[in-house]
Amino acid sequence: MSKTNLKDKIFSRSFLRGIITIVIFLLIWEVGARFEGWFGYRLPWVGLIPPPTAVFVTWGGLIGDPGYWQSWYLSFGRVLGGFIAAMIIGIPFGLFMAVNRTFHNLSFPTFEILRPIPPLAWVPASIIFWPTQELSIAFVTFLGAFYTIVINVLGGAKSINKQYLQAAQSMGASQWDVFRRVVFPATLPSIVVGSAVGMGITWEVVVAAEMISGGGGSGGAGGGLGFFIWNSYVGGSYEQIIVGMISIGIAGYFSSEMLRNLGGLLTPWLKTR
Amino acid sequence: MNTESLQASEMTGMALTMYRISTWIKSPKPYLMFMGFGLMLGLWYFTVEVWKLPRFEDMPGLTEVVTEYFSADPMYGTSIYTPEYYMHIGISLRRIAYAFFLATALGVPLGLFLGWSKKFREFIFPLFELLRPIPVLAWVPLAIIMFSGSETPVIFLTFLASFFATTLNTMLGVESIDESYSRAARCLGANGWQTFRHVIVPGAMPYVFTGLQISIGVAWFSLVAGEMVSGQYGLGYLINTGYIMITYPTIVIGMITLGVTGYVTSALVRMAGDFMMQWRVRELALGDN
Amino acid sequence: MNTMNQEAAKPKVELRSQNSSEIVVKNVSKVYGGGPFAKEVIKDCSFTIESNKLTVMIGPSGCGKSTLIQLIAGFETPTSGEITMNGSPITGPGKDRLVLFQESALFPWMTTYDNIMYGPRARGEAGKEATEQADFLLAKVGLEAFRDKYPPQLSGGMQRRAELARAMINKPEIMILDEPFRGLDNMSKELMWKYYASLYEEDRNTNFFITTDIDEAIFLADRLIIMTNLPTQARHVIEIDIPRPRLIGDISANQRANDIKKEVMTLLHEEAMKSFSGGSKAAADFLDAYSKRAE
Amino acid sequence: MSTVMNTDTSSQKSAIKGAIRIEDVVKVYDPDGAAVMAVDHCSIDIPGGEICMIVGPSGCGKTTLLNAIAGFHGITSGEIYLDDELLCGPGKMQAEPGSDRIVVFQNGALFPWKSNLENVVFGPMMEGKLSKKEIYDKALSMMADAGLSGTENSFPGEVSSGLRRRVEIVRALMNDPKVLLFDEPYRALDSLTKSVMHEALLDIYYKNKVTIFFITHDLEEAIFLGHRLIIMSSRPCKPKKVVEVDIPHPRDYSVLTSPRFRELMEEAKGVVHEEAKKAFEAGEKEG
Repeated sequence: MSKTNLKDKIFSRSFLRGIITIVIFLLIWEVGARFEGWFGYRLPWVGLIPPPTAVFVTWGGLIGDPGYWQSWYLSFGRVLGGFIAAMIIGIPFGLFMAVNRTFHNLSFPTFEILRPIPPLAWVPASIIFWPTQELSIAFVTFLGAFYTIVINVLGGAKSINKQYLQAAQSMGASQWDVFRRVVFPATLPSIVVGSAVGMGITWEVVVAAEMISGGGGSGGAGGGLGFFIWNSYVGGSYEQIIVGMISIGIAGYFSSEMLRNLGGLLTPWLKTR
Repeated sequence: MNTESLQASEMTGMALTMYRISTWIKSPKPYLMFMGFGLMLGLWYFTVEVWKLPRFEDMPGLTEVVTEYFSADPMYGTSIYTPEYYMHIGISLRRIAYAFFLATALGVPLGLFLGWSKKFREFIFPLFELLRPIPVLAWVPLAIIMFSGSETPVIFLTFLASFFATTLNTMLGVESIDESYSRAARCLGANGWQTFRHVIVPGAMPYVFTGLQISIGVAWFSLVAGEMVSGQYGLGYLINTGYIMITYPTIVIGMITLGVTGYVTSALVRMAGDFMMQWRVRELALGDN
Repeated sequence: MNTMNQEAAKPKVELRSQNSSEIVVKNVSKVYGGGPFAKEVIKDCSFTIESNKLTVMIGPSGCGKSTLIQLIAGFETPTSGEITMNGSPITGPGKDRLVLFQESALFPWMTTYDNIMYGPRARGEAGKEATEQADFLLAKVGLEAFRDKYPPQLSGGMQRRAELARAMINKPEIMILDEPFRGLDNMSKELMWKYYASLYEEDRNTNFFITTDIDEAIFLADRLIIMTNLPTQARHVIEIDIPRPRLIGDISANQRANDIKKEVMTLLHEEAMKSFSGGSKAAADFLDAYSKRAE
Repeated sequence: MSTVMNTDTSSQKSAIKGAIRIEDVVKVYDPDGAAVMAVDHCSIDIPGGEICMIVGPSGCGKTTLLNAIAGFHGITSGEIYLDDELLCGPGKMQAEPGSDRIVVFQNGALFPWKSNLENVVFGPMMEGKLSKKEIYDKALSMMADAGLSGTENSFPGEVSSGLRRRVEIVRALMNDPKVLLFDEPYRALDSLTKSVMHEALLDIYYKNKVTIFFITHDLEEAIFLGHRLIIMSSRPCKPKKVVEVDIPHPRDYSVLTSPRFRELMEEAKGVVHEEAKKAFEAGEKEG
């Protein structure tokens, strides 16, 4: 973007409008939280939580604390572990179901029966099954992303324009070549969408899994942003709860955006519209 | 020209379904489907109860769960005969109903306005996008602090998950309505409000219902977590106590029930959608004419 | 046999396939579904696509022409009857019969050049000769400037020319085109008519062209096959003996062309009247169109 | 059924409404900073009740001109008048969409969620000038008139594209507009159905005497329908040649093979092809 309209973008009317609402939101939060101190009457809901300024101060304090960054690192590790496993298993599974009719009729009904079970319902079973807590959280994270990736890949591969396949076959392409240079690239955009959404879900799951298993009385190393939030709650430091929430929000947003950009690189032809 | 759809379009509803069932039976699909189920259950049965593989042996076995689930006086107190089982289901469904309808009542209008008026979107959407990435479950401690009792936090969490999904999908729906519809309405003399009522709302309906399907799924997702962490009753709680009290078959019973109720509720949403949008149902049945 | 005019500079690239091939469709029927819901799309249809001729098939929209292409290209098999090419029955798709579909089937994720090279690469024949032919064809269809562009960056007419090049590199014995110019605006359509006709006249490969547009049919065809409405049959064959190369202007001026046009219209109209009871929406639309015109 | 000329003299005497005057209009788009001129000092004078055909290569800015008249977006400079009343010009760069200028869109804009009849009554119901009963009676008679009786209660998605097109024209006429703006309405139809749509349009035109501003790239369609042809240059569009079509109305299909028709085709074709070639070479994407 050329220099001039970058500047316009920043100070453009729409951008400013967004800022105004956010500032008003923070003001309401600040006044609402401090209301009891200033006027003695505690407002419902907002009165019970710490004001943004206190949250920022606590956050400042935490920046130096390695424990805080350690929970980032642990959560990221679990998310990536579960997510990459979901990609490695989910994408071929989805593609093979789309390409091979019998495999689809064999496995898709079973997949559809298991899908409505929310991933977090697997936490207790996963804790029993897997030896370490790390593995049990990673398994649940894997499940969270797996369903989304498979559905998107299957949908994408199924909706390929039939004539691409017919054109390729009639030019003497082998099954493998049709898969490698027609089916796979045509499904790539849906893989990117599926993984971006899947990534979002892994963050949802990891937080809960860390909370439930960490806070669920099983003790153990715990760790991770989910545990950090739960621990702050148990420890009574409410400012840290909100710091934890914002941190996970940033981490989730950042990883999904990174995936979308990576996706953009893999599918240059989409940008030429 | 897809001859399959040409053929489908010329048959009445009933004959069409009969025809589809007859071809389904003749095709290998049902047999492969049951083979798939058999494979899954077989694996579960063999790994846990017959081969007793490491890690698998402490899991509840297939026969153990089935006998528990269908026995008149179950060892661990939960089976299709015990009233607590239905109480848990009832409470979970009630929470889902509250949260889902509240999220729809607030989310759909907000989504419609966000999609319809550019000014409104410029003000509100950035804040919405700031809060959306925060995982719903990260709100658990805050929900417990903000809301007294154990019922409201769980409903709040389920509501939040649904609300974000519904609003976003409705907004995207309004934006993908073909611009020529609202232009045609303006040409025909409709003012802004009339165009909103006669073009934007009906035009966005298909997208709203896709959004609602996602939102009911996400609602179950957060309800379970909420119930596990802070609920007194409900299926999530049932599963969690199953773990804490080492009554493992109850965990699996809880999971199966969640699967079924989740499937049924999203099917209900789909049916409501078809009912509300007759024009779409009849158009799709006719294939791509 | 016209002598191909050699461009001295360009390497002589043998585009014309060695033998001239012919397709015979004999009493072919195609039925979809079964029992009470059986739908007969093609009934006892026989015609020949003569070698080294541009055979055009015309029929009302929705009359099963595309199904015939699926059968000839080998993507589907006839319920009864037989389709043979140079005597041997057609069993499946092959590079000897390449199809240009109504919507462009260029791979959007490949550049124009990679699209053209797809055939040779898929068959493992991507040697020096293939790349040379690809460059020659790129120049021939006038798309050198768009060599590394993606299909969405090309206009409708250009995408069609790129697809022609992608098919021609495989030296098909028979080119099959299913209403390829339908989506183009009229200007590009007429330009593509002239372009395609000159391409055909250069190597006189066997071509099989499907359309609903009568002017397009008369301008392009050596032989015109008129099809009935559902279930489809070859109703009548007209030899278009207008000398080549033809000019678009003289299609309306040339008396012979006008007579053919009237004859084709009356035949297509008769077909529509007969099958209106069939009730298919496409037929109803078609007949509605005709009944207004006939009076 | 030869179309009988509507000799209702009363509509002749009343001031012929729907005269459009486009004076020196320029439209410059500004997608992310690169100013792209779509319309370049275009001036067209269309008398009321005339069928004016705008012919030009795809992507040359014809639709931009139509959108400016309809009021969907503004113009950069120049003026547009409707019956000497300023639609848009200095001070008011964008016209107000209104039921005096109704657009028939390229891909059709019947509301799929309303039945054909509900679509047709939509305009008057919104304006609320007539009573509900009057509106429905008028709608039913106009639909019967256009050969659409029997399709009132089906949804647009259930009828053929040719039929949908006619319902949309009837919907437009329900508001008694001064001008009908057509944006290549018959582009997707196969050539046979298209020829009958032309006759149906003329049929409706003879009964309603409304000004028609019709965009197309199909020269045959333009000459068959139009009183006058304005041939536009490739982007940015500017009137390049005006062809008067002096074939008398009412016209039916035999006109297409008449010698006068072919002369007009030759006259217009040279210019049109020249512009199309320029657009074709410049890799102009579909309009």
